[in-house]
Amino acid sequence: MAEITLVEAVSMALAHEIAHDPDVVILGEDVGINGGVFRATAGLQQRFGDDRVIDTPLAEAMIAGIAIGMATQGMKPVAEAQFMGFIYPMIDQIICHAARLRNRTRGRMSVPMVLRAPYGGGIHAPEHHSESTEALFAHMPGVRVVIPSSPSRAYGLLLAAIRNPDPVIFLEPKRIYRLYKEEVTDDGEDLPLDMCFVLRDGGDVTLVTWGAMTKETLEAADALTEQGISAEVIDVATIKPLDMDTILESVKKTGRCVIIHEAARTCGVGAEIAAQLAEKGLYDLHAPVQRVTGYDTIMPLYKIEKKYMPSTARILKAVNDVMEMS
Amino acid sequence: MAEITLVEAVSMALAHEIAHDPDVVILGEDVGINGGVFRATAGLQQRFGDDRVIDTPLAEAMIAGIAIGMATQGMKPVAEAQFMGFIYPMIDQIICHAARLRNRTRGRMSVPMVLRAPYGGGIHAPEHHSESTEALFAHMPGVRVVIPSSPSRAYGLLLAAIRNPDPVIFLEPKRIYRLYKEEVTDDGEDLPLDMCFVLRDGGDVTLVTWGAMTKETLEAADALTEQGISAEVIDVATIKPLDMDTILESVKKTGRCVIIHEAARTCGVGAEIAAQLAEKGLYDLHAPVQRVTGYDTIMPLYKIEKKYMPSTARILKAVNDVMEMS
Amino acid sequence: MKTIASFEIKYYQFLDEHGKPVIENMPALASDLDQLTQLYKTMTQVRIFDDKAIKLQRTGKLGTYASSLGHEAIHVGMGSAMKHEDVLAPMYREYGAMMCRGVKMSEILTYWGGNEEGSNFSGPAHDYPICVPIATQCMLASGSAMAFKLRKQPRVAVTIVGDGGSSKGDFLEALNAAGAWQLPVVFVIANNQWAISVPRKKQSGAQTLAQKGLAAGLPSVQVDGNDIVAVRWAMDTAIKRAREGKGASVIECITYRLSDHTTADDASRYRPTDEVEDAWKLEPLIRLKAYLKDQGVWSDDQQTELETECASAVEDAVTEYMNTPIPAITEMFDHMYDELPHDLAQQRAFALETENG
Amino acid sequence: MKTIASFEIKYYQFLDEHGKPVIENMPALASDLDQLTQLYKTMTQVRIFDDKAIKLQRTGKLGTYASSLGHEAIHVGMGSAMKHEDVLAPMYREYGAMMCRGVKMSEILTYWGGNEEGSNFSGPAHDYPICVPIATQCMLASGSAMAFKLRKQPRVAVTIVGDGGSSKGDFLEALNAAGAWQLPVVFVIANNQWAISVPRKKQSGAQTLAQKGLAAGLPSVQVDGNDIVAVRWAMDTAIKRAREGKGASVIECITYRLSDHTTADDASRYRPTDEVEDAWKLEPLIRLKAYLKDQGVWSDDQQTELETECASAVEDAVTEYMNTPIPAITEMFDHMYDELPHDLAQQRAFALETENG
Ligand SMILES: Cc1ncc(C[n+]2csc(CCOP(=O)(O)OP(=O)(O)O)c2C)c(N)n1
Ligand SMILES: Cc1ncc(C[n+]2csc(CCOP(=O)(O)OP(=O)(O)O)c2C)c(N)n1
Ligand SMILES: [Mg+2]
Ligand SMILES: [Mg+2]
Repeated sequence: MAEITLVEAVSMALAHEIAHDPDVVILGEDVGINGGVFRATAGLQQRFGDDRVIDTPLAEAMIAGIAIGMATQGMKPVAEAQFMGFIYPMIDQIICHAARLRNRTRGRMSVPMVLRAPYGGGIHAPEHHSESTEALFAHMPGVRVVIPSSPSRAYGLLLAAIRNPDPVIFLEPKRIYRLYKEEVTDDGEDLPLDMCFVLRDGGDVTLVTWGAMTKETLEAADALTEQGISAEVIDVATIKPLDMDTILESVKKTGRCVIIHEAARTCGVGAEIAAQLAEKGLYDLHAPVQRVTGYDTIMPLYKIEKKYMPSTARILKAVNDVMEMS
Repeated sequence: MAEITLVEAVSMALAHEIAHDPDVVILGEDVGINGGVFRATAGLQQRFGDDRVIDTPLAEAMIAGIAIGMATQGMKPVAEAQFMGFIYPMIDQIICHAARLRNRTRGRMSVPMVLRAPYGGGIHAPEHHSESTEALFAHMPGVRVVIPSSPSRAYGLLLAAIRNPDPVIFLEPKRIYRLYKEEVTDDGEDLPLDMCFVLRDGGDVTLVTWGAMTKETLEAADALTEQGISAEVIDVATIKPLDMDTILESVKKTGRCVIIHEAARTCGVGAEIAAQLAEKGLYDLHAPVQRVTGYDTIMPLYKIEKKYMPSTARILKAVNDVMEMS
Repeated sequence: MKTIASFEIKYYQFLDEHGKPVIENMPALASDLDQLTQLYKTMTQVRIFDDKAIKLQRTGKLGTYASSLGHEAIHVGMGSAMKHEDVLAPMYREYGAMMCRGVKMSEILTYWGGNEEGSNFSGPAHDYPICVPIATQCMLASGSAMAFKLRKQPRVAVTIVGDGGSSKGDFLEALNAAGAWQLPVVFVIANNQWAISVPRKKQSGAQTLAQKGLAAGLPSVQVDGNDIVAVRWAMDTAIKRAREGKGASVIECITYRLSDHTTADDASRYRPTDEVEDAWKLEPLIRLKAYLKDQGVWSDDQQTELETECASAVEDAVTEYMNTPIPAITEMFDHMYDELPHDLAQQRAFALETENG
Repeated sequence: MKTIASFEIKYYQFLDEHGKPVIENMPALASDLDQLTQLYKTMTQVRIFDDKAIKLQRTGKLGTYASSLGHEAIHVGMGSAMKHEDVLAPMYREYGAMMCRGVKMSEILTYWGGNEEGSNFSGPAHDYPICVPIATQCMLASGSAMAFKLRKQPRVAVTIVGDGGSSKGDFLEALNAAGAWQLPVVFVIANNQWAISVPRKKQSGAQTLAQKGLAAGLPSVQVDGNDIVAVRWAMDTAIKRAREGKGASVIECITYRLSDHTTADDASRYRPTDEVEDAWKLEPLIRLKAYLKDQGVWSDDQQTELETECASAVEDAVTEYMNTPIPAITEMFDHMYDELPHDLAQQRAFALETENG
């Protein structure tokens, strides 16, 4: 039992699976001796060899394609996009093959791969290093999309992702990679890939979020407690498939819902959640749904990136708005 | 004044602009002597020369990149993805450069390009030829997304797209390329790029759709008239930016909304519309919003592709459902 | 100034258009008349199949179909050079290769008949199905080869792109990966001079397409793709090299797309008929038959008999195809994931409920 | 079997590491001592700027920064060979090139200081800003060149990728486009041996990176990227060729990334210090200074004076940078589109309203 950060939990899960399953292989740019630009694969090549932890040439489409090729031949590659901003050349291979080969062959082939990428802003990184485009993947039939928000969930969800026989896009909220430590046992226990996590129970309003925004959302929940408002906080965690039942149940209880995400607003995952509330939870809603999101702009360079990101204050404002309405 | 089909209206707009603006250039696979696989550029190379209508090597990322390069140097390229299923290698250049160069340079550079692609299913085409992934583009800050649904709107919207100083993704509903003819005057009049079209007025329910699904939606509206239900039909047309005002106004009147699209359901553009209804139209809604959409599956090969597509019957069922609820 | 690297692209042809040997020291295959006869039979089978498929399409019994007419030496050359445990990553018209691998003609028809079941075929379970997005299959081949290399299996991946596909980043990145990791993969370029309406010379300023392999440090050759002896010689050499752990190769096969691009295309719009007529003189069956006749192992009677046999096999395939049941609506959902997620399960139930209006 | 194409990659060096001419017939630039002195001054300016930028980063006054240390001959060689009307499509560390084009040091700092205003620079309005996604800029260069060609303008696009970037499809597709259309573009490969922690030999099985140009049928050479005479010679040749309508070229410049990849990187984790020490012996300033001294046009006094001048110019740039106002929140919205769409206008209003909590 060790106190570890989220990024260390990622490493721990990778090490666990690579040690226990000879089919698991890690590949990506700088994942080897350098241990990844965020140290997520630190020490793994040294420990498991360079045929298990493989530095690739610089070509993202190729990384995805090679991983899919390996996966269809029975291996379980865990590929890395160095930043989510560099994941786009992989989309073609993901849509055309990772997401389709099982269906295309009526189950004869499958693509048990994971594509990991650090995502999100707020770390003063250069352009293209702050993307939150999980919604693009959530719209792709045939993949799963998972975003952990704590060390223990990172560990359990990543294990599940690697073990899952279908392609999983595993997005790591790099802003909270080292935010805090948590005790995580390296027991090989995975977590379900189709369930939200209720991080805090509450009766007045439901706050739905994922990834690094859990930080501001929990902070907002704390502040609300002081105002006498009891907020239920849900970490969606498995963006696709989406566990709407848990969210609907919560809204049934609270009658109010604020959805928080860092991604651009239009057609973000928040839209899908709000849409399902309008479809299945309409009669439970006592107030309009609110989304607190990034703007439909390019994440600014770091001087004002903070102004792009949904803040605790913006969450509080939205909650106060919905509390006033009825 | 000629009666022309939607695809002919596309050709007419292209010809008009190429004749009137020396900066306009068409490029893509088979757009030249072959006139495009759907004949959208038929005769244009013969008429305007092969330095205005340019066959490219087979490389979609390159087509996008070349177009962006040309656009930033002041030309107005109209690039074609032969089918939307082959647009994905272009996404990286679209996100990284087309959508960003203006903002990145604080307006010093701009990317006045159009990316045309035939989209949608229902024509018994091979795999990857039936995609409806407009939502991916709707989530990208910095681009516009436009989908015409009639010959005259195709003409006016395409002119506007070419003239617009920012990148426009122009998706053509190929299932209705030749569905019917309409009188379209080649008068060079463009249409606004931020407005829905109300195709039919009605007071009982609002049907929101775009592209080829306008066909089934209008059919449903006809059938509803016979049932004594008066449906307002809105063609969104400009997916991004979305003209929510028109939709909200309609729902204020009708109290009911059914959104119809061919794309996969989860995180489709329908989600954004439903979400905004949950945010801004909640108190107007007399019944839950309903989405009639493609499934979160791969569009099947043609033997059963019809079963994937939202049918008039499915639209009617959804409308009847919301009419029953209150 | 010094020269630090030099390269040559060599061209190989063994049987000329009349089936005459062009050199004295012919490859071993030229004297293995049993095998050559067998290859000829397969090529003929493919040709007769192809002809039938086009007729089925014209009469509304098949969807859009991509003909393999003229490519038989390349496809059969590729497929016949492989072992069962090797992997084929085809594009969309390599029926000859697929048939060598055990895919049934009825399965190919089922695929083009708009039914995914056609890709759940009788060929090796590890072979890739038909791939529509150009050149993306090259990545799958390099990825498979990576798996073989890591597992130290003496297996080889074989893939193919067209002259058009050779312009695409996927092909070029896959080559680079194969070179960087010395992967057991063979890249065949079927240069049939056209990518739909775009002629070879517009695809690239490269004198040969073979030289694309040089960018990745791969041995690269050009062969007469209408000469199966040349195709097989190059394939055998490249596969051996790959199997021995010496890495990847590129083989550009020169041929001609004798048909329209697909049944949805009308090539007369963009290419001169005399070019097509000239190309017919070079096509691969004529010369192989002439060679076999010259060698005294083939006769007109045998030809007639073969054609009858092939036609009857095709008829059986058509019957089987026509009897293939239309997929149930549930098929759309049931192969999306190993385990159907709850949201999709709801959609499946809804689809079943509403499928008839 | 016949040879149908043959290629050579030649290597050019004119000044050795000690600044001694390696051949007798040196390029004209070697005797243009005024210009060489000017180039040396610019290279020195870049080096001193670079050093300061890293210090600013270390003291929290600048964000992540990508050093150009060791690349000065390539960058200044590129930039100085271009005309104003040409177009530069850089990657992210070509300050030497950008400065030759008129971009101010303060603007480069503003960019790395997290402010887009740095890309609204004093260089030509048609030049591209810094490009982070590897190799994507190559497409922009080919696209610009396409515009020049269509408009029959005698203008040239110049772009650069690293050894890492040369593996990427974007680069390879851009080369192919340039070859297919014979575009006026020059592709420079800055082979500095490392792509972050991935060494050159893992990027590709190709003996040289120059030969990637062969895949596109382009004239391709390798030069000593620490020898500005060689870089300029190759650039001048390639630009002339392009300007005359003869098409594109590839120039691989061999150098070494003397610094960490960026200030966010720690290269000691993955590469041996003696390799770096060896590379220092080859760096581009030493040899050019030695040559100028040998030619009697440079002295230690001039060196001291130059360093003082450069340092003071850098100080001015830093002051200007530090005084650059922080962008208003509205800047985030106002350059997204030519005309702010209504939905974004609402978001803008909301952002203004809520920006302070
Ligand atoms: C990525 C992609 N772009 C476009 C297409 C449409 N398309 C199908 S085949 C083809 C031409 C292919 O030419 P080539 O690679 O030479 O192969 P051939 O058909 O001649 O065998 C095109 C453009 C596609 N299938 N995939
Ligand atoms: C498409 C893409 N993938 C990954 C990265 C992250 N990254 C930044 S620089 C770099 C290495 C580049 O190496 P090279 O091309 O040799 O250029 P150098 O930095 O050595 O000048 C990587 C992987 C990126 N910026 N873009
Ligand atoms: Mg071809
Ligand atoms: Mg490098």
